[in-house]
Amino acid sequence: MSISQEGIHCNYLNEMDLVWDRPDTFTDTTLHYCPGCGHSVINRLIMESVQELNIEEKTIGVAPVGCSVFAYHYMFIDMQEAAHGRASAVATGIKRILPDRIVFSYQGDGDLAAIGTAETIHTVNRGENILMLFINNGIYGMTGGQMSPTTLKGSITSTSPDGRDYNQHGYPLDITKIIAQMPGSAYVTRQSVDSANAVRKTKKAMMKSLKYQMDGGRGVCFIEIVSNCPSGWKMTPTESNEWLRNEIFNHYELGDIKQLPKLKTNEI
Amino acid sequence: MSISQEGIHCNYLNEMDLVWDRPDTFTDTTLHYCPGCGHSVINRLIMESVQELNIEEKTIGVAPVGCSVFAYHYMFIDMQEAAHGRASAVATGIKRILPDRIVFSYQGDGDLAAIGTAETIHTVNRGENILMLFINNGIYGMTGGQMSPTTLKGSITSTSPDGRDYNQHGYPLDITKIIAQMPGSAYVTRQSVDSANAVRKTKKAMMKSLKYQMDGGRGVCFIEIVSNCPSGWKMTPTESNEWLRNEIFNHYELGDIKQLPKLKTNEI
Amino acid sequence: MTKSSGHIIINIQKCKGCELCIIECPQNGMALSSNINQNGYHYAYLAEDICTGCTNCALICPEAIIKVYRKKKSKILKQPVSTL
Amino acid sequence: MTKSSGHIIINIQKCKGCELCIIECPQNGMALSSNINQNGYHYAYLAEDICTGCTNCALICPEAIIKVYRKKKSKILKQPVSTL
Amino acid sequence: MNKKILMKGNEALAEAAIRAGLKGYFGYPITPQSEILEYLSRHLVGSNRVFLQAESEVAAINMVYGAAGCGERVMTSTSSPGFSLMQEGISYIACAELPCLLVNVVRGGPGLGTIQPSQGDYFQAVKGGGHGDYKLLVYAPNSVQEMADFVYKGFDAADKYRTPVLILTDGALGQMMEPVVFPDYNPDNHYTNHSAWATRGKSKNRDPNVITTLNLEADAMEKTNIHLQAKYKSIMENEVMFETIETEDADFLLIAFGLTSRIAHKALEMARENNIKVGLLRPQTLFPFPTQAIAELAENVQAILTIEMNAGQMVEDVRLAVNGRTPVYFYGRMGGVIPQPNEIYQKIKDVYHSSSKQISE
Amino acid sequence: MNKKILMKGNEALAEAAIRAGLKGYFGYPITPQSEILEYLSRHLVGSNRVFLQAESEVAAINMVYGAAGCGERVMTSTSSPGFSLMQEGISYIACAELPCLLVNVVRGGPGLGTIQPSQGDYFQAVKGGGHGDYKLLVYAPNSVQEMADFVYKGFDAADKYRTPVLILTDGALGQMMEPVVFPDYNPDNHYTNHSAWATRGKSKNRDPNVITTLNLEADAMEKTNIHLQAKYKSIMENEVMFETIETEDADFLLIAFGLTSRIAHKALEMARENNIKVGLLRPQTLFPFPTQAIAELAENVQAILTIEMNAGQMVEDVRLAVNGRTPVYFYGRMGGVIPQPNEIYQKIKDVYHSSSKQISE
Amino acid sequence: MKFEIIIAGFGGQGVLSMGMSLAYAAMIEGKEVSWMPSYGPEMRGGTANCNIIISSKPISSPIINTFDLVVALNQPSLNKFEKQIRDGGYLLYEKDQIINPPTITQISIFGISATKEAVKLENKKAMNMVMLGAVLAIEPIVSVGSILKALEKVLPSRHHHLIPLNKKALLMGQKLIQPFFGN
Amino acid sequence: MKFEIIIAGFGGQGVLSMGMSLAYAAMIEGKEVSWMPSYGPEMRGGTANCNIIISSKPISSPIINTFDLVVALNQPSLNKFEKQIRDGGYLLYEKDQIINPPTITQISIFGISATKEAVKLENKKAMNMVMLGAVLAIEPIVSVGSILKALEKVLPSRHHHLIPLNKKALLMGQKLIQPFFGN
Ligand SMILES: Cc1ncc(C[n+]2csc(CCOP(=O)(O)OP(=O)(O)O)c2C)c(N)n1
Ligand SMILES: Cc1ncc(C[n+]2csc(CCOP(=O)(O)OP(=O)(O)O)c2C)c(N)n1
Ligand code: SF4
Ligand code: SF4
Ligand code: SF4
Ligand code: SF4
Ligand code: SF4
Ligand code: SF4
Ligand SMILES: [Mg+2]
Ligand SMILES: [Mg+2]
Repeated sequence: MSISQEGIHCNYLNEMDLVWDRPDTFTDTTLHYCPGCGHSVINRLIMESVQELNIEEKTIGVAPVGCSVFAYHYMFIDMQEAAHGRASAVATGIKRILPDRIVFSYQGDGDLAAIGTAETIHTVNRGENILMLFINNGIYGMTGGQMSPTTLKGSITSTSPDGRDYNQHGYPLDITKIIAQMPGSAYVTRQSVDSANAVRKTKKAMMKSLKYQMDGGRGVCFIEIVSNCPSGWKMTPTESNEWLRNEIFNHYELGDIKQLPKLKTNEI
Repeated sequence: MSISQEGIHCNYLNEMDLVWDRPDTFTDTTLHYCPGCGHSVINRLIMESVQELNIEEKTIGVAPVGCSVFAYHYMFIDMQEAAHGRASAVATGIKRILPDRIVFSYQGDGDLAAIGTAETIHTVNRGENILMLFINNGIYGMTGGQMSPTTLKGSITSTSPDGRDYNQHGYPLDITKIIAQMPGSAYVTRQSVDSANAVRKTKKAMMKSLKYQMDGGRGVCFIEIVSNCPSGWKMTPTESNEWLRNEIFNHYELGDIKQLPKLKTNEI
Repeated sequence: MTKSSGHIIINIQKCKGCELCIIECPQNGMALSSNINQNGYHYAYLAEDICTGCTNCALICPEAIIKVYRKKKSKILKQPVSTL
Repeated sequence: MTKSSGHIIINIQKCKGCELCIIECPQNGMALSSNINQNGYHYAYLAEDICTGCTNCALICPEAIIKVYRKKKSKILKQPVSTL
Repeated sequence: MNKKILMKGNEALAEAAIRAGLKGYFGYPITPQSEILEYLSRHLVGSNRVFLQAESEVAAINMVYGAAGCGERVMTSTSSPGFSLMQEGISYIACAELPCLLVNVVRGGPGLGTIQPSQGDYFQAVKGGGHGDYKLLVYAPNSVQEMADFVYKGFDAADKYRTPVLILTDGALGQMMEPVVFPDYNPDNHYTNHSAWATRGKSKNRDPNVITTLNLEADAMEKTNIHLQAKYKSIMENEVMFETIETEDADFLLIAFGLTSRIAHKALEMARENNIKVGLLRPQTLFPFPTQAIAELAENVQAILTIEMNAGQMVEDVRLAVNGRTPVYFYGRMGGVIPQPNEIYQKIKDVYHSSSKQISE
Repeated sequence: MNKKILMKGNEALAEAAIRAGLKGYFGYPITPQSEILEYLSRHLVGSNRVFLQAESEVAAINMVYGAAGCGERVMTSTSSPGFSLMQEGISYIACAELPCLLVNVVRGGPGLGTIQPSQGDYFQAVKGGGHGDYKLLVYAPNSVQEMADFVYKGFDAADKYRTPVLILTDGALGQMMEPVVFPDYNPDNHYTNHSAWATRGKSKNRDPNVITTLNLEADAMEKTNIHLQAKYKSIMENEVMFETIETEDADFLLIAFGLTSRIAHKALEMARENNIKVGLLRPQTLFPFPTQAIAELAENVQAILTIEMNAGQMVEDVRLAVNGRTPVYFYGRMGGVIPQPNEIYQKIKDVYHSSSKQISE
Repeated sequence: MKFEIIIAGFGGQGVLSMGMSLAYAAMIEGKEVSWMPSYGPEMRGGTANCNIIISSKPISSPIINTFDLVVALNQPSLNKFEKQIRDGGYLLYEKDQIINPPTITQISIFGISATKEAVKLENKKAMNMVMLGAVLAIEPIVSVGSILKALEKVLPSRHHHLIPLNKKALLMGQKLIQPFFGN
Repeated sequence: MKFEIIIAGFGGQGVLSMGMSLAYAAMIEGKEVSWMPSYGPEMRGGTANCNIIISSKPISSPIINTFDLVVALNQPSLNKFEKQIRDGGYLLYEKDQIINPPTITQISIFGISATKEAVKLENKKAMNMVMLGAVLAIEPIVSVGSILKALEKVLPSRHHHLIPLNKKALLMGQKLIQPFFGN
């Protein structure tokens, strides 16, 4: 019964170059993420970057609970699963013990900007030499779509049934801006993965950050990726990406917020 | 044996006005603070302000553990003693339940800027209608002089025996600056109590903040008071105040950081 | 039998039918099948022979299940190819 | 017997001898006693009859134990006096 | 008569809290209890009622501290990892004697574990948990109906003893729907005026009220502890609740609480059908524990089998109650697995035969 | 012979940790254990050794998780309220089977309490604490010498069983100075190569190592639990440590741990002088508990008196061990108060007379 | 009398409310009921299920591993639950969502095109009611009337105007089963 | 033999190191010792104390409430501890720090001006060693020689050059006690 292809067929594949394929460091396991979820893309991008830089053997990833809790099923490297909110503390423990390894954390907005706020701020304040990936989908995806600190005004979630209201729930927390102004951050950027071009830019930011860490650069590299949650937002994947472009990016503007300092030893 | 006075004596006291005396809301109990400690002055100032505004009966204070843990012995108002770091969460609980009461928290730098960082950021982010007093003496006074997040570079403490070093310990955390940039804060100022004039200014800031809250103003009023810890710093009180002026204020510049918004209903 | 300069192969059993590739294809060459795969998802496929091998669809595909081929011979690249 | 326009009274048994008032007196009128109080602290006192009642010493005193008097009659103020 | 409604355990609990006069809820999402938050975010509205999603469980429990210190009915709810994070705050609340309702919808641990139902937090709820000597009054419902009923009981007891009360339940009871009837309950008739000690602003005719847990002098701190222990003693004397099923003629006793007790009940039926005279005792309060009742039953049964969804926790309290009077056996499943009636029945048969052998030997 | 040095308990513990090959310390100040931090901030220096003052106890325990996951010898220390905050992290560490050393220098609780010595965290250490079924291997020193000795034992056991080990001590033992001798110990001879499971970077010839505590499927999570329980069983079989004093001819048995055992010892001397044949059993490990030894002694004594600085916690484990064989009494002081030898002696006399009356009746 | 059933499918297919309607109807008819959803990270992957127990006696465990009837609305659900049907039990599935039809024996199997029927009723969402009608045709656990009463409770009042449509769907479902018995 | 002593005063008066020197010396002489400081928020208020137990047998409780000897270096310490001296015990205090001298009986009382003597030695900080000399004159628990050996351990090596000065202070303290026994 197994259908293998539909549509255009090509007999000349051997005359063509394979110019894109799933990276080896990204396992064959079927991703558990919902259809169209940005997590999948970001999971892959960090593995692509690790592989291109040839650091699979020295990279340790940390993912806490959140939709990406199973990231270690897909990332073919050593990984630690952290308690909710504590990924950056766990990453600190690893990096301090093994300073020549490359360490990254992978955290959601509930994780990094709510329960883990203290760990986030202090990891940055200490200037730990790690990469922090911040997947901001403005919602608690894992637990079924509750309001998060980054949820925008008016958004209806399962715990803000009448929409987020500044008086009751407070303001969308711009943790990335806070991090950018702290001396412990080396590089702070806000990216997305809602289009192929955005994907390219995000990967570039990851490559830059990892290289910086490989070269012994000091301080946290921080990449926020403003992403979607089709299930939590109750939208189709396509709608969710449009919503990102039409609403969310107006509030969370994309682009570099703090430029990577040039390393004296080694220009990246 | 009891000596009662020494030096100049005055027979005409009845022809004079008593122009300054200990406020009634500030109990007669001998303060447990070390000689010359700024906590004593700040404890008194907030009680002076409460008394002048005639809000003793509707003010509830929250002080967590830290040298000021006994503040409730001196402040003749209803008070709650909070767990380390959680004063602003406790204050939130109170203010939300009793929105017409005047609520303030009184927190040290270890409390507000280390263990309580998440609570601090989110209390401000929610724009709770409270006054937060932040007594920044750059050290853990209560526990015997350990390094705090606000300790300056090079400072020797009992856990930074070779002085604070950015590589190992990170940077002095400017939490007040962070708070000022958040929309949930209404008024943010940095003051001190190292001179009579500074004391006057600090009190003015307290009065302003309390009036704003009385008038239903929205958002956190945040007063950092850069203060001394003669014992922890291993200095005389006089030396400690000079150290403040010569070293600390250069890093933590005094003055208003965010102006109080004018209330539409009622000009303060 | 393709005449165009590029081609893609989708592991359709793993497709979740999110349609992001379809939106992202600058050639508008892709479409969603009316059939479903073993997981019950309608899957994407290359519907028109106009692929240029631009990799957009592969980059956006959350499931990382699109292989992209390009005709013009380039020097052999190690896998995976940098997208920088 | 004071001739000056102000005067202070210190609750010396509660003084901790921190000397902050002494530093803060614009008239340089205060000094630290060579005697100690019941808690073993050398205490501050008004040493010279030049007090103006400026309240500086009272404001800085951590123990809040300095009463300040001023000669020039003012309207009666409720306690405590605003320092604004 | 009040209507039967089909409701989720979590929602029935939340609805009961509202009907019991809940003034403030502070909590944080976690499966399998998020419906409590979600329900209250929709329905705990109106003047002077507060629903607040905190930034963490640590913040939530400390908001409860502040709010309970104002003398109003307040609560939080969470599941296992979140309950661990609350332990410091709970120790503070118990020491400061603040009435409030806590809910732990337990899931399989340790660590992140599963989100499936478990009773692995019994010890944490009943013995350890936070630092120092304190107790929570712990109710263990076994149906959606009791998820609601124990909320009323809980608030009333919290008020009466000025103590935090815990409802220890599990993911299955929280998630499942069953019919529930809400009793008539007018919170005004249960109102306890806490203004004598609560911090609501110091009125002219009294000294300040202070909520604190600090006593630097050990002697004073011991007094606080003696006071707390006396309170716990009075709770032990007055608040024990349990249910017995067919214990009159039983020569074999099952003991189980919460969800497990329902499965044990089924096993009991299977055993009775096969002429094994099994009875069931179900503690409805875990602290205070029905020690006396168990001690008495222990005199008349050949053996006791305790069934839990953990590695054996309540069984220690059973053994302490039995104090050697009769053998106590244990059967448990862990990590989110729910024992099946036939497993328990099998275990009953095993133990029954070996224990009657023992006795005849 | 190694030199006798006069040292604080906290400092002796810290020094022993360094000599045991400590690679990383993560902690937060709190009285009465801050000397551990302070000592290590001065002495845990040099390449590949990390001293880090964390922003909180929650951060500290999670840094320990990360660092222990790299397979190195790491530790944290705190006192009661801080230990409560660590409970979630400890549950994770136990579940992920990460070897590490935890230290709780207990003070009087609950809440903020006092900073005076206490044993009020026994339950938290031995039973409850965090969520789910897990155990810590718990050592209870009673002298500055043991504060050092148990660090070596602790690290070795942590490595051997891949489990978190707790030293449960108190403010008095932490603060006091006594002579201490550091044994010869070369960490290299004790080195356990953890690279088979630790996350140190995936070498070519193996699959990734993953540190996790998650198992969404209840069946898988139960397997994790069964594995943990088997480990705890093996610990119970192999690691029990206790000391007995004059138990051979005793017809009255004292049981006490830590600081209390020293005071009980003094009371024992007073009783012996007055011809009451008292013996003392001191558990040096609290989990595993010397159940067997107590059960055996219980056969031969008229009564047992348990002494603790709490409201009665270890006494439950004593009762479980005794299982009704002989009466078990309890004497405790709370909130930071240390019982005096003569109080205990008085209690011995009271119980002794009433229990010998009982027996003669 | 005791009937244990599981309904499983994608998140958007109305799995949970289908189960709820059934449970509510049984409660209205005076039976003991319990309804237990799969819970937790059900969002990811998009699958959902719930089991319902309907009994004349109090219900012990609300979580069950074998069923009298499995309703599978997609392929993964069918794969997962088909083996948990008791001998003599039933499997009902949405035909057009399934490419690998069931292979097990010892049970009765019903495949129907409920979605297509719902589309005919001009409301694709009514698919779950078509399936529920089919359930009642297989085993008349409750009456259609009770389901309609239950819908008044389960549906928010802004959707009450859809009840007539749902009734049609229920009847349609019942009809789709008739041919199986006709054989 | 067992001797229990508490030393109490302001933070800066060298209370803790005085006790430590005594304890170390006793250990050197082969005795069992324990030293226990007041701990915790001792900073605030500026008072500090430590108790030392010296015994020929193992020491049970390191925390004690009654003492053979109280050394009070300021008024609050004297007020706090004078009542905890055993009958027949001793009270030693720094005379110039005390305005309300002790009133209790049943014990022997020694007030000396140790600070003044230390000032004469041109090191005010040596006051604690003057007091320690006095202690040894009251009860020769350990020898001055052992104290000097102990100081080599207790003092950081950069302060070892002060040992001769400390020796002078110790001897001075012993001398100050002589008149009391002369009576
Ligand atoms: C201590 C604790 N509290 C709560 C939870 C429940 N929980 C799991 S993930 C999560 C938040 C998920 O949101 P986010 O971090 O934004 O990740 P996303 O799923 O959106 O990617 C929560 C609250 C938990 N596992 N542990
Ligand atoms: C959970 C917890 N951790 C640690 C402590 C110990 N502790 C008490 S106060 C304090 C910090 C004091 O510093 P700060 O907040 O700056 O106040 P200060 O004493 O300097 O005024 C600490 C760490 C505690 N009581 N509770
Ligand atoms: S719930 Fe949201 S964030 Fe989580 S996998 Fe689904 S779409 Fe992604
Ligand atoms: S320790 Fe420092 S902050 Fe605390 S009371 Fe003394 S001087 Fe003030
Ligand atoms: S490679 Fe480019 S052109 Fe070809 S199908 Fe994909 S997106 Fe379209
Ligand atoms: S992007 Fe991938 S998963 Fe989505 S429709 Fe295209 S091929 Fe399928
Ligand atoms: S009131 Fe002013 S002038 Fe008078 S003593 Fe005080 S500071 Fe000096
Ligand atoms: S400021 Fe106050 S405490 Fe300090 S010396 Fe002057 S009077 Fe005394
Ligand atoms: Mg999110
Ligand atoms: Mg401070």
